[in-house]
Amino acid sequence: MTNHWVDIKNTDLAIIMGGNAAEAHPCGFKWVVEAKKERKAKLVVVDPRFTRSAAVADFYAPIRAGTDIAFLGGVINYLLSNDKIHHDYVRNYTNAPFLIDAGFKFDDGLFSGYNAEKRGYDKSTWSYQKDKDGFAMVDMTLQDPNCVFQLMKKHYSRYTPELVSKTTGTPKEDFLKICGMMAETAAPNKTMTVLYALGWTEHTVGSQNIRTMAMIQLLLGNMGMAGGGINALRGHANVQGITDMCLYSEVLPGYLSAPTDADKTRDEYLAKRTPKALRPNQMNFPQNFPKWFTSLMKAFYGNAATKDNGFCYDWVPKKDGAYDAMAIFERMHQGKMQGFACQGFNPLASMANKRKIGDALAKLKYLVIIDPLATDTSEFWKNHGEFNEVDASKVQTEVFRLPANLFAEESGSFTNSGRVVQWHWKAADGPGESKGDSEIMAALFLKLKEMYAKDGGKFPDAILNLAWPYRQPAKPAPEELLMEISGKALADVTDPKDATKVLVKAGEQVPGFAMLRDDGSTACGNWIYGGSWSQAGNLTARRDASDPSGLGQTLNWGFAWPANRRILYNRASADLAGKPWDPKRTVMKWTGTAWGGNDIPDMRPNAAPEENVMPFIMAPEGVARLFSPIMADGPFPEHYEPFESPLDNNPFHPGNAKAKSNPAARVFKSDMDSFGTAKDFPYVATTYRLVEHFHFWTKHAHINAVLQPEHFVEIGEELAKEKGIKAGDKVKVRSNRGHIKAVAVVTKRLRTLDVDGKKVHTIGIPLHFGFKGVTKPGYITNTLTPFVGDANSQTPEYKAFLVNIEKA
Amino acid sequence: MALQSLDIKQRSATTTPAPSVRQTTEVAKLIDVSACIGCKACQAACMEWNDIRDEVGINYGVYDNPVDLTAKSWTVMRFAEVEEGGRLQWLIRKDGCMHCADPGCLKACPAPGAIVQYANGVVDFHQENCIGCGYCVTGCPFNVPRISKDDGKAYKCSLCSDRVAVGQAPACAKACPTGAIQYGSKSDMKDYAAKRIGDLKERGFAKAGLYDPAGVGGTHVMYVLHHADRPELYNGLPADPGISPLVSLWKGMAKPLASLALGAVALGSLFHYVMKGPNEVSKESEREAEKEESQ
Amino acid sequence: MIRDPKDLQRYTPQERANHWVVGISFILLALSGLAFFHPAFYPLSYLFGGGTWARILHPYIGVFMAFFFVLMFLRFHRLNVMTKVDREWLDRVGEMVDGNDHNMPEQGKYNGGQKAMFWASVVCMLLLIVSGVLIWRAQFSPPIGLVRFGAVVHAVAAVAMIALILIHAYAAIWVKGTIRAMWYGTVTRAWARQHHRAWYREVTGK
Amino acid sequence: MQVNRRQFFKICSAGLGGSSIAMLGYSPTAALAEVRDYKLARATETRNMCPYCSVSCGVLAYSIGDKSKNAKAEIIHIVGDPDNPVNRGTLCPKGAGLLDMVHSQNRLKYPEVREPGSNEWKRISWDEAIARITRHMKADRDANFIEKNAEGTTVNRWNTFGFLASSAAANEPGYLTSKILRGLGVVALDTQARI
Repeated sequence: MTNHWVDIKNTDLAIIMGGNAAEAHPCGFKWVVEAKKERKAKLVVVDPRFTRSAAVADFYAPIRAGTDIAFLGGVINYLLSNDKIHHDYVRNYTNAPFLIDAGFKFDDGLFSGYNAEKRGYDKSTWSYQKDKDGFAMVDMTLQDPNCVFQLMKKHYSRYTPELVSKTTGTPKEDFLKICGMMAETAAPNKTMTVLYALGWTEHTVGSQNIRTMAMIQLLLGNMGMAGGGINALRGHANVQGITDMCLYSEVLPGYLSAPTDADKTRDEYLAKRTPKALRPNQMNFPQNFPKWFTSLMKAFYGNAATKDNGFCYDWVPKKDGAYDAMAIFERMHQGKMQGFACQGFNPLASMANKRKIGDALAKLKYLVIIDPLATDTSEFWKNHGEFNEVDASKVQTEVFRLPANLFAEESGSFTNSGRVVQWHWKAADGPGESKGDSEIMAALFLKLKEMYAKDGGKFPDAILNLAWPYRQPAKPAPEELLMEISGKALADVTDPKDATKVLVKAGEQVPGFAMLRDDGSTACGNWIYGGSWSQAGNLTARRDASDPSGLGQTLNWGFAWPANRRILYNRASADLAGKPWDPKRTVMKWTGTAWGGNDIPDMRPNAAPEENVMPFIMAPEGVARLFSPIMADGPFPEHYEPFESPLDNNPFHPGNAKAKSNPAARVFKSDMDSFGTAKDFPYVATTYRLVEHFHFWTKHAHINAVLQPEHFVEIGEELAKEKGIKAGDKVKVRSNRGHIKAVAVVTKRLRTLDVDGKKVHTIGIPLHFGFKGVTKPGYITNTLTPFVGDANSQTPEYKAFLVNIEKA
Repeated sequence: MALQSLDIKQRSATTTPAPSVRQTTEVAKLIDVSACIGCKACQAACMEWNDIRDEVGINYGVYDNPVDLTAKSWTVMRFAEVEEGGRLQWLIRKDGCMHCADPGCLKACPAPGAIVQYANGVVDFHQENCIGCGYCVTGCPFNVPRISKDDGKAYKCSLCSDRVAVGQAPACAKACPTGAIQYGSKSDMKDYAAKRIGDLKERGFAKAGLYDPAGVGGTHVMYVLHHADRPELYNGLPADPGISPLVSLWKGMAKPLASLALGAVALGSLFHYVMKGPNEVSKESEREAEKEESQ
Repeated sequence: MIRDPKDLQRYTPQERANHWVVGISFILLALSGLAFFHPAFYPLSYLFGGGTWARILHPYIGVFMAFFFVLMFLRFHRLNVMTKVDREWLDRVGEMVDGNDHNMPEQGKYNGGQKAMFWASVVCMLLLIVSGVLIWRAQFSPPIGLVRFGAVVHAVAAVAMIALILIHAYAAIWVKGTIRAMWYGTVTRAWARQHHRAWYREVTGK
Repeated sequence: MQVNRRQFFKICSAGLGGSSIAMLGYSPTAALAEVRDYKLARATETRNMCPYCSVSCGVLAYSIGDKSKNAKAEIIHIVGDPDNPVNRGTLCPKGAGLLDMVHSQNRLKYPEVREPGSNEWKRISWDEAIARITRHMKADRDANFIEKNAEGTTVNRWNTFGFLASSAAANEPGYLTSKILRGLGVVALDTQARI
């Protein structure tokens, strides 16, 4: 979330699309209801299903799963052709005036530089024209045909309401009504908030779905504003924190891009990741990358990380390719993995194509499950009748199951979707012999360390020298760990302008990431959490809910990263002169000497407006990108069909088969055969959560099992009639990857859509059920889903695929 | 421990008035159906707080689960899909005890103290006094009480009388994530409802209104409805509920009249005996009989 | 026990047993039923071990009684067919109540009043059984409207029945020499001659 | 006559008489109207967070006992924290049912192993579990660790062991997991954030 949960109450219009906030995040959704009650705000829901969010919406429009870019591209076209944009904002705070390389082209669904063999783009033409100083060239009149604004206008001129309606199945008048409602928030003192979740990410165009809406928000001038922003409503309680800690292959804690084989030396590595400003006077905050990375190495390796050994740069494993979850299972399926551990993760149920996952796990030598619950994955080898048809005697994987504690049995901090880090305290011991995650990881590590110390082995250095300063080595305390994450000075940190002035004394916790240094004098486990445990103590444990601004900022409750900032890009809430666009909802303003207001400025505090330091400080441009050169599948989002589409071609590019689905999406060769066609599988399926359950956890909790006891699928009345299915019947749903059986819920809430002259039925399939749990034993929904991922994030396409249905 | 933690207004099967000199604030729960997303947090909170766990059922082809109130599910969400003018509305109503001012259950209950109405408006069942006859079910205009198969006693929403007694909101109201359940004094709830109804009218629901049916003397669980003119749209919420005339007859006039009638018969017999004397076999008859026998 | 050989046999041992089974059941039912009917009678439930036991036992006793009542009905219904003489007797019931039975028409084994009592109890019993089933929550759950109707019918029929039985019992007390018929099975010839002359003639041939 | 009258009283009035005795004081219990005791009155309150979605609602966990040495805390109630600015005491059905997650019958209570080809779990000690797992890991790592790639670049990676990390874990174990895995050279690392 660029903003935060409570801030939603400040909005004038809430759009829920690509998500179902009422159902997946009811307690956050309350702030939408609050905005409706207190601000007379409107709520609009666009979804393939009439969801629980839609139940309390002012307006609902149906959409075919996987066509959000067509819809939103149409909105962009509407805003531009009706001149409903926030001009000053667009001109000054986005890259609309930036001039793009003349070689940039878009031709029938493909951007310039496409390589069909590699399923990817050479992005060299997707770049700014630069002047002699290396700065990007701009045309502030926005008239140059090569400026982003004109290119964007041209790109989206194809997204006419007719074509949008034909592609999405959304009735044209519904589409236009929503365009009109959104357009109203182009007024400087009106904001719209966008609440999305996995309904946008879980597509082969997932990242671009979000980008399209981000562009709309920029055109309307809603970023950085109270009640605005683009808000990812994330899945797990601490998915934000774990993302920040970067438990994934391509980044190190604090989103520091991890080294690859191409980054032979530390210098090369740092040079590539330390950009130069693209416009004069910009903060270009990533220029601090070396400080963050060096401080991380000091936290990881302590005294072993020295200037002489490049702060252990070579100890950091280098990637030779993709190692995301899909890639890991593809490797496992190919027999390239020996061992695997799942910590509070149930991939058999939650990854796409369950059969492939089960087959892959069976090829492992050893599997370690660290979980509070008996997960489906932990019993992938066990025959559970029709729900998991395997022969245990043929599965040679050695499986360990280690009991972990739950939230109530440990102290520690969680980071919510609004980036607010909050501490919690242990209430009781876990059952039996269960242990905390830190303790389990420490036990594994210390045993390995002992073995390497005694017996030697491959490259023991990083293991033997991993900093382990914990008072009880077997039980690193959460307090010690958060202090390490937040960072401390190892030597006196002095003012760069005055070396005699000590800013932080050796041994003290740093007050924030600004104090981090690249000379080894600071250690910080995660720069964005810098200052969360300062000399003042554990700021995540603060519980002062006072809210003098009335905006819900509660700056003394917990700690929001970065720097306790609650609304990102908040400098953009004021005009060039520093005057708030909406004085009634002041987030940030220039007081004459400094930035002040009701948040921590996302700006150098003393950057006077005349210095022209632009609000998007994490971009070397200083402004937000309507044209993004870094996306894998195009600088402007384009509509592509889901990999399994009910249509024969992409209505936007009917003549180009290559542009039917995302030409840069992640597909493994071995999975090409696993896709089905509309001939055999005529219905669009989409998977989702229900409010009564949380993933595959609450099926183990009695109360939740009572509230939603059995697997079901939802179908519209028209399809039900065609198929002779009545509510309560058992039905069989098949995709090209397998089948499930479940109870049919027949509903008016799933409409048959008119798409490109074709009737398209949608089948909704909740995901929460499985063969382990207190709920009625059931199939795993992801038996059906395709193993194909987004071009940028590699997130699988759970939200749009093809199935067939019959009475079981 | 005090004999009672809340002032009592009425007790079942009790003919004398309860101590009623003290005036306590009437409380109410307001269910703003227009803000309800049917998430069932209220159901979960109710089970959790009241230490009841219903059986894990099955899916009946609807979202409603459990599909009806039970002795272990004191509240359930009822979902109704209503299509009007081409636009779909998903009307979701939290069903459960309405805590009527004139409670049919209490009226019907034959067991003294099994059903109590507190002065704050809460109608509570006391299972230790309940004999399990089910008359409360018969008496309820909203079909709410349920007899447990485990212990044969009647159960229903207590408005969390244990929480209310210490000044807390009922568990469902506390949990409700969208604020669709509000709790407070009945007059505050009516004010709040008026505000919500105003908002709904502005949003095009011309018939929005408060459901506080006079037929049962008003309720301490009220609804804000978008279509107050047609409460039956909300999964059969009765438009004009009241205690059934049959129940009123049975537990009203019938009781004294029948008791009197029986008393009259008994006393009538007694006085008849006293006044007319026994009907003995006459001497004549005895003689005649003897005579005839000897013939 | 030696009885007067001159006495007339009015009831067989089986008939007497059947009567008392029904009679005792009825008393238990009346006591427990009244406990639910009016708070003033609630303490009657303590005779059964408390309200819950009274609630549990009442319907089972009801079923038990219903069974034996049916037997009794089968035994006696032919004897209770109304005749012209019975109706004449009923027309003059006022005189009878007033203690003046001299002008009453000759009666068979049962007089018109007894027959009316018989049929009234049959009707009441039928209503009680059907309505009792309707309101037996522990076993049945018919539509709520029927339950409510059943509750009223059960209450009304029960009150009527209790009243009938009170009258029945009182009549037995009032008419001296009657109760022994149900204890010993016999009545004196004089009693039979006075109250049931036709029957008397029939059995004695006089 | 005498006998008959006595019988009448016995049958018709004895019952009523008996119940009069009951009415006069044989009444077994006074029918009290007492609400249930407020069950949290003496419970211990601990501030915690809901582990489900990313709203991260504040919760209060109530446990029996006062955390004294001889009292074993058992959580009896979990409810929204009214002070938390986001949820303000509310909870969704998942959060409101947290107690049943904590006490789920499917909680794991001790380490177990399923031997290759076996059809059942076998309880083992923590020591055995850690020893057996790390033996596998070390053998795997020593056999498959890549110090330098074909071009001679130091890469120090171990890509035959993969790890999916929990988004339900707190930041601290998350960070520690990240630190340990990078130290071991693990690159096949992902989290629920991806999906």
